[in-house]
Amino acid sequence: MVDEVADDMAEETNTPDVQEESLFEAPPMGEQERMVEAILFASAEPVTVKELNARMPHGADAAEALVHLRKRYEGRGVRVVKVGDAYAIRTAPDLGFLMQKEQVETRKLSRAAIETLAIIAYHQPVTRAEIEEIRGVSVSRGTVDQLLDMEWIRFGRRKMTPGRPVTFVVTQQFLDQFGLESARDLPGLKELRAAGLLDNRLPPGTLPTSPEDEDLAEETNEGQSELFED
Amino acid sequence: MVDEVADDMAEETNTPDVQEESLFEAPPMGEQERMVEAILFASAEPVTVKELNARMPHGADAAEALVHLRKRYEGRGVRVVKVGDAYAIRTAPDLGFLMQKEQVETRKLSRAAIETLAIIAYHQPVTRAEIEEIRGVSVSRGTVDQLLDMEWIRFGRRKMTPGRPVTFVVTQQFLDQFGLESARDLPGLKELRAAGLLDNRLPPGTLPTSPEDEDLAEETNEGQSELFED
Amino acid sequence: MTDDFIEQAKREAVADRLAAEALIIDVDGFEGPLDLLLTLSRTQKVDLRKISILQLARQYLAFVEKAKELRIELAADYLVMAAWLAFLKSRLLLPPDPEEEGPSGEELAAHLAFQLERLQAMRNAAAQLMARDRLGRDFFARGIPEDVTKTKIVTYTATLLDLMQGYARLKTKDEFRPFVMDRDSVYTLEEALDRMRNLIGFAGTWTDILSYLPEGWEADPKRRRSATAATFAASLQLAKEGKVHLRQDGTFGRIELRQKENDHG
Repeated sequence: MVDEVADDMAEETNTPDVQEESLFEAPPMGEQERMVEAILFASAEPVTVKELNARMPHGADAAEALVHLRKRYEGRGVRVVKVGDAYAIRTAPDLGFLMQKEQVETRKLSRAAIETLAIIAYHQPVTRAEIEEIRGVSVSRGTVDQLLDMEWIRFGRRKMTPGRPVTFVVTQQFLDQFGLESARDLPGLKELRAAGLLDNRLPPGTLPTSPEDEDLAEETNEGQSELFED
Repeated sequence: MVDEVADDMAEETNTPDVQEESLFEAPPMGEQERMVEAILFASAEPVTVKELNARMPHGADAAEALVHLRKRYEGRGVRVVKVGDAYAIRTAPDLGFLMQKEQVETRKLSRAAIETLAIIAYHQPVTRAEIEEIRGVSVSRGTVDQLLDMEWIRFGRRKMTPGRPVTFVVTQQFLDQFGLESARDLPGLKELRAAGLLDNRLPPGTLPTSPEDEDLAEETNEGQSELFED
Repeated sequence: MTDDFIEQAKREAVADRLAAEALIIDVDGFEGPLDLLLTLSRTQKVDLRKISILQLARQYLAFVEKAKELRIELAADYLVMAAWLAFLKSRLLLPPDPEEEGPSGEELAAHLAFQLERLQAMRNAAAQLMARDRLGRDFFARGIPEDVTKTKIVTYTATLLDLMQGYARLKTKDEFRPFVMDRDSVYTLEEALDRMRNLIGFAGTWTDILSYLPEGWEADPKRRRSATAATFAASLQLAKEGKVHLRQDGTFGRIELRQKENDHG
C-alpha cells in the first residue's frame, strides 16, 4: 500500500519534466535574434548575456542569437559591440560627424587623471603605491576620486601583500567609453608587455629580493595573466 | 501620411541624375541609409525628414533612405515608425513583453493555504469535502488554485465514492521544498508531541492522561493510518 | 682631442644651463622629478633605451643649481632626486668598489632608464587611449532608451514548521511551538546539589530523597518532575563523592539517603 503511494509520486516526478520540454520549446533562432535585437535597442547600457537569457523565453540561447545579430549589423549605421561580458548597440564611429547634436560635453580630464587612468587600465589590478612608483609622484586623492566618480575605475581585490592594499581596476563603463571589448584590447598592450614595460620591476637594492617580494611579483603576474585569460 | 511620404520618395528616386549634377556628390544610397539609421538610433527624439536632410551631407535624400531603412527593418525586432511627421526606431510591438525585468518577491503563504496544504500532505489523497471537514471552514477556490499553481499539490485519483470526487495529493516539488523523501516522512502528532513541539502536554503514559488527550492520540493515529491505507 | 672634449663639455654645460633656465619657468608644470627627467631626456634626442643616465644626471643637477641661483624653491622631492642623482653620478664615475655591497651604479642607472621608458610608454598609451573613438563623441548609445518595466513575481514560501504548526492547530487545541527549554520550570542539578549539601548535615537517619525537594516545587507536576530528577541526580553525585549512602527497598520503591559520617553511628 505504502509503496503504491510512493510509486505514484515517483511516476509524477517524471511526467512534468517531459511535458515541460515539449511545452516550452525555445523559439526559432530567427525569433531569438529579433528578441536580442529588441532588448539591445531598448537599452542605453550594455546588457549581459545572462540578463538577456533571463528576459528571453525559457530555452533561448542569447549567445547564439548574438552571433547572428552581430553579423547582421556588420557595416550598418549601428552595430552590436561587446563591452566586457555585455553587449550594446552603438552607432558606427565613422558616422560621428552626423551627431553633433548628440555629442555630450565630456569633462576635461587633467593630465594626471589621464595618466593615472592609463596606468590602471594597463597594469590592473594596481595599487596606489604602484601608480605612484610609475608616475614618480604621489597620486592626489582628487584624481582617483574623479575617476571613481566617473565610474571608469573601481576597487579591485586587495593585494595579498603586507598591508593588503586595495587595488584599482577599470570598469565596464570605461570599456564602453573607449569602445573596447575587454581590457585585453587596449591599444599597444601586447607591445608593452613584450617590452617588459608592464612588469612590476622593483628598484635594485632598495628592496632586496625576499620571499615576500617574490609573492608580490607573482601576484602581479597573476593579475596580468588573469586580465588576458578573461 | 506615410504613403504620401513614400510616394514623395519614389519620385525622388527617379530623378537621381539631377542631384548628381550638383556640386557635391551625394553619398551612395547605402551610405545614406546607414546615416539615417545612426541618427534615428542616437537621437533623443523622433527626427523629421527635414532635420535628417539638414544633418546629412549635401545632396542626400533622407526620405528615400528612410524608405529603404523601413523596409530593412520589416519583421525585425525593432522597426522604423512614424511619430507625427517625424521618425523613430521602436521595439516591435509583439516583443513588448521583453521590456520587463522580473523581480522575485517572496511572501509567506497564508494561514489558510498552509492549513489546506498540511491537510493534503497528512491525509492524501483527500477530497475537498474532507479538507473542509477537518478545517471546519469551506476551502476557497483561490487557496486550492494557489497551491495547484505553485505545483505543490495536484489532482489525484477520483474517490470511489458517490459523485466520484477528485482528490488532492502533494507533488514532488512539495517534497523537495520541504526536504521530505515522501509524505510519510511528515511527523505525526504523537511525534510532534514527543519532540516537545506541541504545547505542554506530554506523551500519554508518563502522566495521568486526560480523556481529551486520548481522543487526540486516537485521531492522530487515524490520520496517519489513513495516509498509509490508500 | 682633449681640447675638443673640454669644448664639447663646455658646450653641453651651456646647453644644460639654457635648458634648465627654460624649464624652471615651467617648473610648476612638472609632475614630479621623474616627469622633469623625462623632459630633460628629450634633449638627448636618442631612444630612451640608449639614453645616457650620466648626462641626464648632469642636466638635472644643473637644473637644480640654476633654480638655486634664481632663488626658486624646489619641492622636497626634486631635491631628494638631486641628491640621489649626485650619488648615482659618483657611482657611475668611480670604479666599482668590490668591498661595497648593494647594487652597482649601472644597475641603478638601468632602473632609472626603465622607469623613464615605462613612464613614457604609459604617456603614449594614455594618448592612444584618449585618441580612440569615444562614446558620446564618436559613437553613440540609444537616444531613446525604452523603459524596462520591472514586474514583481511573488513567490510564496512556507517551512516544514509552518506546515506542522498548521496541522497541529487543526487537529489539536494545542498551540504548536518551536522547542524552547522552559527555564522557569527547570530545577538544575547544581541547584539541587547546593541545597542538599546544606541539608545532608541533618540527615543522620535514612531519609526519602523526595523530602529534599525545594519548597514550591511539589505542587506543579512539571516542576515536581524536574526537581525530582535533579534531586535524584544530586543524590547520586553526593554518593559518588562519598558523602552519603543511598538505598532502595525494591523496584519503584522509595529512595533513601543517609549522611556517611553517621555510618557507624
